[in-house]
Amino acid sequence: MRIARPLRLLRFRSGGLAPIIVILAVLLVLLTARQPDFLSPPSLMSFLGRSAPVVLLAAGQYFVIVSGELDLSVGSLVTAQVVIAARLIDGDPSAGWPVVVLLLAFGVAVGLVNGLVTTRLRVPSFITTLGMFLILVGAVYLWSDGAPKGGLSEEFRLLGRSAFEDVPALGRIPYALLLLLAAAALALVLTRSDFGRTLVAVGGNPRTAELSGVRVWRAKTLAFVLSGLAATLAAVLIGGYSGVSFQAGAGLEFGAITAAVLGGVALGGGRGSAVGAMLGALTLETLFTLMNFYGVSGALKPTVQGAIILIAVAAASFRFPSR
Amino acid sequence: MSGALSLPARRTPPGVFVALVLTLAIGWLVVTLDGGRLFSLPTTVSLLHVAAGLGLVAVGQTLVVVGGSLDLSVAYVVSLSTLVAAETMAGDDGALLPAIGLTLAVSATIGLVNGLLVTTARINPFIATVGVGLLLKGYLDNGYDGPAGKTAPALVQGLGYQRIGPVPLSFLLLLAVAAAAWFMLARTRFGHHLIAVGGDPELARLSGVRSNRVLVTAHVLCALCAGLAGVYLASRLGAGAPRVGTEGLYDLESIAAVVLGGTALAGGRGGVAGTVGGVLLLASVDAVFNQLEVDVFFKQVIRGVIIVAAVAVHARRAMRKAS
Amino acid sequence: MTVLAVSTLLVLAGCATDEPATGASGSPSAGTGSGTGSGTGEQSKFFVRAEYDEQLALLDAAPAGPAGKPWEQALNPAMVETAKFRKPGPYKICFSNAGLNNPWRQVGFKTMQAEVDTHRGRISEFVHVDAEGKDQKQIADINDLLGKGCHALIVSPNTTATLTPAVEAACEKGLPVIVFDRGVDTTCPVTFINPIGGYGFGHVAAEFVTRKMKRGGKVLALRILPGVDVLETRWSAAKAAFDKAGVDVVGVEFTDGDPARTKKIVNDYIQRYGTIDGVWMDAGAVAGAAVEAFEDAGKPVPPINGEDQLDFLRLWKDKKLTAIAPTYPTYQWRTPIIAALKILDGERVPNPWKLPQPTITQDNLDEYLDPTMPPLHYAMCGCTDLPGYPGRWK
Amino acid sequence: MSGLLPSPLLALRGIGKSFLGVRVLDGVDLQVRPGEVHAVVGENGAGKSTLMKVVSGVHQPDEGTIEFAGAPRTFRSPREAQQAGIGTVYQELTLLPERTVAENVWLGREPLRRGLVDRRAMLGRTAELLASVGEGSLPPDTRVGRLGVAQQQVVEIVKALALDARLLIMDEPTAALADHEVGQLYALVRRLQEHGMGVLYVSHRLKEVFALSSRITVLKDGRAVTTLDTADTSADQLVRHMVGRELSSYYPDPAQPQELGPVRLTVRGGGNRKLRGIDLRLRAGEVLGVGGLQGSGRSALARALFGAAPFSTGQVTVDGAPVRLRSPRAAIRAGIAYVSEDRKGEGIVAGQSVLDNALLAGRAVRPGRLGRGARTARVRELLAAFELRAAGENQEIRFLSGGNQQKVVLARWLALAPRILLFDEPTRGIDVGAKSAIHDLVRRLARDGAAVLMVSSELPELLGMSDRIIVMRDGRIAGELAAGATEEDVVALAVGTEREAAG
Repeated sequence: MRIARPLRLLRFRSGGLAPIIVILAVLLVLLTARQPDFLSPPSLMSFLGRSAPVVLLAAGQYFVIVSGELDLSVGSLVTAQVVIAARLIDGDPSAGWPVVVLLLAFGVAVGLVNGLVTTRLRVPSFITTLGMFLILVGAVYLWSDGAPKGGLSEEFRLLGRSAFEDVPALGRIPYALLLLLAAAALALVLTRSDFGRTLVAVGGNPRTAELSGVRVWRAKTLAFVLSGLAATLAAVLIGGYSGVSFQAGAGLEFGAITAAVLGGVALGGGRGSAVGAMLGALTLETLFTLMNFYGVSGALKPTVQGAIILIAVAAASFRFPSR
Repeated sequence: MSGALSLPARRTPPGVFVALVLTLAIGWLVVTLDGGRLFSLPTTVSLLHVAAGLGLVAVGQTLVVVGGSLDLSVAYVVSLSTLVAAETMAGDDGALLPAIGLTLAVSATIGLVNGLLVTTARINPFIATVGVGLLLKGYLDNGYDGPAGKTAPALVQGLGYQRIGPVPLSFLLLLAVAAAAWFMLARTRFGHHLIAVGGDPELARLSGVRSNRVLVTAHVLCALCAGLAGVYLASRLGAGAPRVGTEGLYDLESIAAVVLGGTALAGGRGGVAGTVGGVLLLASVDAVFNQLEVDVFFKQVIRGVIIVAAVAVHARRAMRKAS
Repeated sequence: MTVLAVSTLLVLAGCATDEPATGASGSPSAGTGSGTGSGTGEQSKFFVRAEYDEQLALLDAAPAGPAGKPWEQALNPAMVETAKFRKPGPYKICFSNAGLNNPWRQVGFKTMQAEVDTHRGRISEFVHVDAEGKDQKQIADINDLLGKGCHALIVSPNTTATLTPAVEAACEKGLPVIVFDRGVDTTCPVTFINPIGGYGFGHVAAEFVTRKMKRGGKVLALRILPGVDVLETRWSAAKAAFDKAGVDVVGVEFTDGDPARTKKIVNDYIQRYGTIDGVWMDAGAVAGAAVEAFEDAGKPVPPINGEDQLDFLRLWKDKKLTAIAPTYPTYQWRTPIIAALKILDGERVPNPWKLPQPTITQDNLDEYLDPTMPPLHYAMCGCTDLPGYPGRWK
Repeated sequence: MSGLLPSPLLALRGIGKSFLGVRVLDGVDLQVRPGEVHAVVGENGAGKSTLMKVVSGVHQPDEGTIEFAGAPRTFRSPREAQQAGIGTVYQELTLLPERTVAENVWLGREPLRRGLVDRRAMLGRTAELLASVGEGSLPPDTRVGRLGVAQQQVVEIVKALALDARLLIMDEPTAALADHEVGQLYALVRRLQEHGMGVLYVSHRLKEVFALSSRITVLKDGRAVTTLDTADTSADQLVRHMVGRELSSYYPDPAQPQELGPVRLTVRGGGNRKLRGIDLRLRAGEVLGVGGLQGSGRSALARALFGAAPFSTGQVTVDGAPVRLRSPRAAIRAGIAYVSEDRKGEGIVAGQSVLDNALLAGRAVRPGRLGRGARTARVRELLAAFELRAAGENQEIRFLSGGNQQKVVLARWLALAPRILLFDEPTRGIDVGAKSAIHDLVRRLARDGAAVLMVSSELPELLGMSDRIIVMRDGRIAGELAAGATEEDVVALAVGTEREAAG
């Protein structure tokens, strides 16, 4: 089975990895055609490093989507986390780690609320997390009345900004990339674990799962918690990469969801893979870079992005008819 | 047979109206204690104007949601419509009707595209409409660097500012459109089929309903409503505004209004009356907080809470009846 | 340069007063698609040559009014009668605000509130309604305020063209209307208050970058988002300047004010062109991110402009950047209150009330750089003498 | 032989259909005459349902011709088939719980007046139709969600009748019905027959087939093996044609007294919204049958014992120790397993692999414990023991036949070695061959010391399998019968002396 699974992902119909790999490959070819040195270790490394947050979010979103739900609050959570971090740290180097722990706790808390409201109060997750989105944004503005206060310490920002310098062959390896790899590995382990498989069942047919002894509410809530944690890590990286700002997380939720769907994760649950979701995110980031290199006018970028997404998803859904 | 013994045959009146009355009552009390007047003429007029804009969009949104779909591109359709209308009119009353016609034609076309993507191309409505939204965003960002065109004065005086007592013409328009939509759902084949498709597309198909055609029509109607909202805003603003739709958060707010009105996000259950109630509720909350000069961000938090709470109540009722 | 400026000033001084309301906006019809230059693309529909020349002239004009209090000064003032608005105090002053959705407006509004506090005796009530950046809400808000028996109405429009009808409606009510920041397409308000404006900002920055940058260098222009008139004018002026100097603008990108996005864009441009020799920005929000992008890429930071936000000023000093910070001063939020009181006293006020728009340069950097204030505070707030400083702004 | 008779209503010639390269139908010929009830029988996966879907326009045949009312036809959609006069009653109920009876009946062809839906006509005609099938008491503006399964079934049929169909396709119409309700259905079908309507009748229940049909076509592996005149055919012959072997005895021997072990499960005064005053004892080694009409509380009892719709009152003990079965999880922990009557909705996760489905419960209840390897191995053994027919353990379960899906569900439970098993209609929609396999399995489990409670609406199964039978009525245990009871005994208890309407 351990060997069978990746094969299956390619062989079986929906949620396969084949389409996203193809798309990503095509984009990379186009990219290198325009910018031959893009795939050279240093630039590739920094590309992967800066893409880490979005990929993390996509992985987190995978767990929520595959369990049949949706998390629209991650973007606002990222913003909230960055702003909170800035205010708590306020340039104090020593505050770094304690604050990170605190952020993780907050991320878990938000995930818990999302999960419990969705599962216990039976509020569609679209609404739950939309509400959470409004609440978080509002609260964070309220708390810092309109402008982020304090600032992040260089120490805190290391994780998102710095790298192991002069590594043989690769040149530099961003810490962000390492964190990403660790998280990705963890996500993979999770998807193959009992929990991971059960979660898919929950998304596929909650009734059956319930009657087989699965605590559906618990599984889904855990999924939201994972998403919250992913958002927190993303926030730490983004804050590190580019500092504090209310824009830090703007629109990331749509990015993450789109990435997951691009990667073959079926909205509605029960199908898809974390790997797919992460590749989807990487694809979107590649597209973004591609447009910079091809000098697509800033204003036209959304159009290109939208077109690519529609075409890709349509193509996928044609090759893999979804029931 | 999950549904066995659930809700009674008679539709229960949407609880949203109860909430609306309570909000207004409490709001009136608080505002009065605060030394203000909630139902002063200007305040009422403002309230109804806010409701009219959102309402037109939300009524359209109701149709797609009842059909089990979703339209997140409405915000951009609204913006585009204001521009098409205002630019075609160019301040000339003669061009009024052609302009409105063109506007509606354009928005209908967008709706058609949405519908086809969702049905024929089998793209999940969330992704499909977000994608189309991006296409439009690009067009707007690229083509417009600010308000353009000039609305025909007749329209401004009429739809924009004309009112009968405290009731603006635009609100009457909303009521008319809502009534039409209600009538459509209750008394036309299309309506019956739409609800069926929302309840179970395959089942509808087996019963000989042309599911795709129905859903496409719903999307066209939704876009038309957004187009109308655009015309109204153009009449209000005296010009076309490329960002008015997104500034107004019409995409998410309309969905919020729909679910506040008790329409199931999953489709197959709900109605326009509730939506209008939901819109009025949101508008009233706005008005009350305006009178109290409550901080916007706090207001946003409250909104988030209200939306989630309201839907939780709906879910609770449904559950109690189901179990 | 100055000669030309002065002469144009003389020519334009007169007609400048006739069309005040078209302040920072201008109407689309007036758009003149002046020649497209290297990579800068089409000229904005909002570019109004007359406006442009006028503002450039004002840059060198000498302000009238109390020294050291730029928020009470005016450039080439043309006074208007306000006797008919004289009323006994205390007053109820109402303010329809476009929004508080960015640090600039936050700092500004705090400044305005502080200004109100200094007149507690004369202002009995100050009503503030926030339109949350929604045109249609602001229209409703204004209409709503008209029913509250305000003695004066201050409006900071969310969008120029679209708010015009509402403001006209307000004027018809007979109460004094004061517009600031963005203008409206009508002359009915008693006065329109704003600093020199976007053209000046954009021009100063572009002119600086062009001058400091190595000949024939590549410039990257970073904009927040399209469709905001204030920002559009800044860019169109910069474009004009760059085109005139034949500067090679390799890219014009929108950052949505998102630092991460900004770093990625700058990063990619550095990689694509090997090096970028100058960075122009229409707002300071992401200046820090842009600078970092160069550092992270191990490149020297080229001549760059920011705004008077402290994080940038700090960066500028610490990293010893070649930089300049044109401003769109937040002290303009004090003026409407002052104007309102003058008008209600029947005193004459300038219309348009053009406030000076200082630029922070290497020479005067230190006097604006207050290390104790938060990073997103605007140095040009003119608020140091107001009650509650600095606590209120922290 | 049928060639001599007047032109057939429906004539299929050489119908062939494949899915993903798998040949599901292969050169099927079949004729239905006006006023004929033509039964189609065959094991699951024989292609019955596919054939019906071809006729009703859901699928289009790859080859062959459909002739209806003398003219060759091609139905590109159910709508076209309906317009031609072919109505269908599907295996699963196809009604919208949120909509009224009338709205469901007329869905897709609502009567119009001046372009608008004519509410009055809709309700009126629905009432007539309901009356014509002896359900006049059922108000047409009731929301279907409030109806019991049997009534929903009636609505299904009325829905098909509303087409003035000339051919009615009934795919397992009695699947959801209790035996006495089946009686009503017979009467209904005969009435249709008299009106010269042709009926294409698919069923696993040979009893019905013999009771209703004039001819029987046997499908096997997508081919029409033969068409027999019901009159001169015996059950054994038919079964032989279907499975290609003689069926010795339908049911395994009941338990001998000495095989009965200690009491595993007791309920005292159990009750909830659907049940009242339930007292029962379940011994190791016995199969306790539960009979009763649809909605009498049969299934409710099983679900209560499994914690899916828990008892709100009363005490339950397992092996003497009091337990609180508040959730399926709790029940499973107490060693109870439950096989639902609704396999599609509650038994499988359609999109997951056979293995994932079989491992579901184990993963949920005993994660980590008895190492994953061992757990998987155990499940593999079971699947092998059941001779599961699948393309591999990684095939998605939705591609399996009903019988094989049921085997996977059983494997899921047996992997947990439960001591108490609750079966709700374990053989619903399962072909004769797999049926007896499952019967044997149930009995074997009992022999191995499990206590089995089996709900069945099929009287022969109930009587044949049970060591003891309790009959439910109105949420109560109406009475208990020892082995050897007759169908009449059961029905008497189920219906009660005073004959109430079903429901």
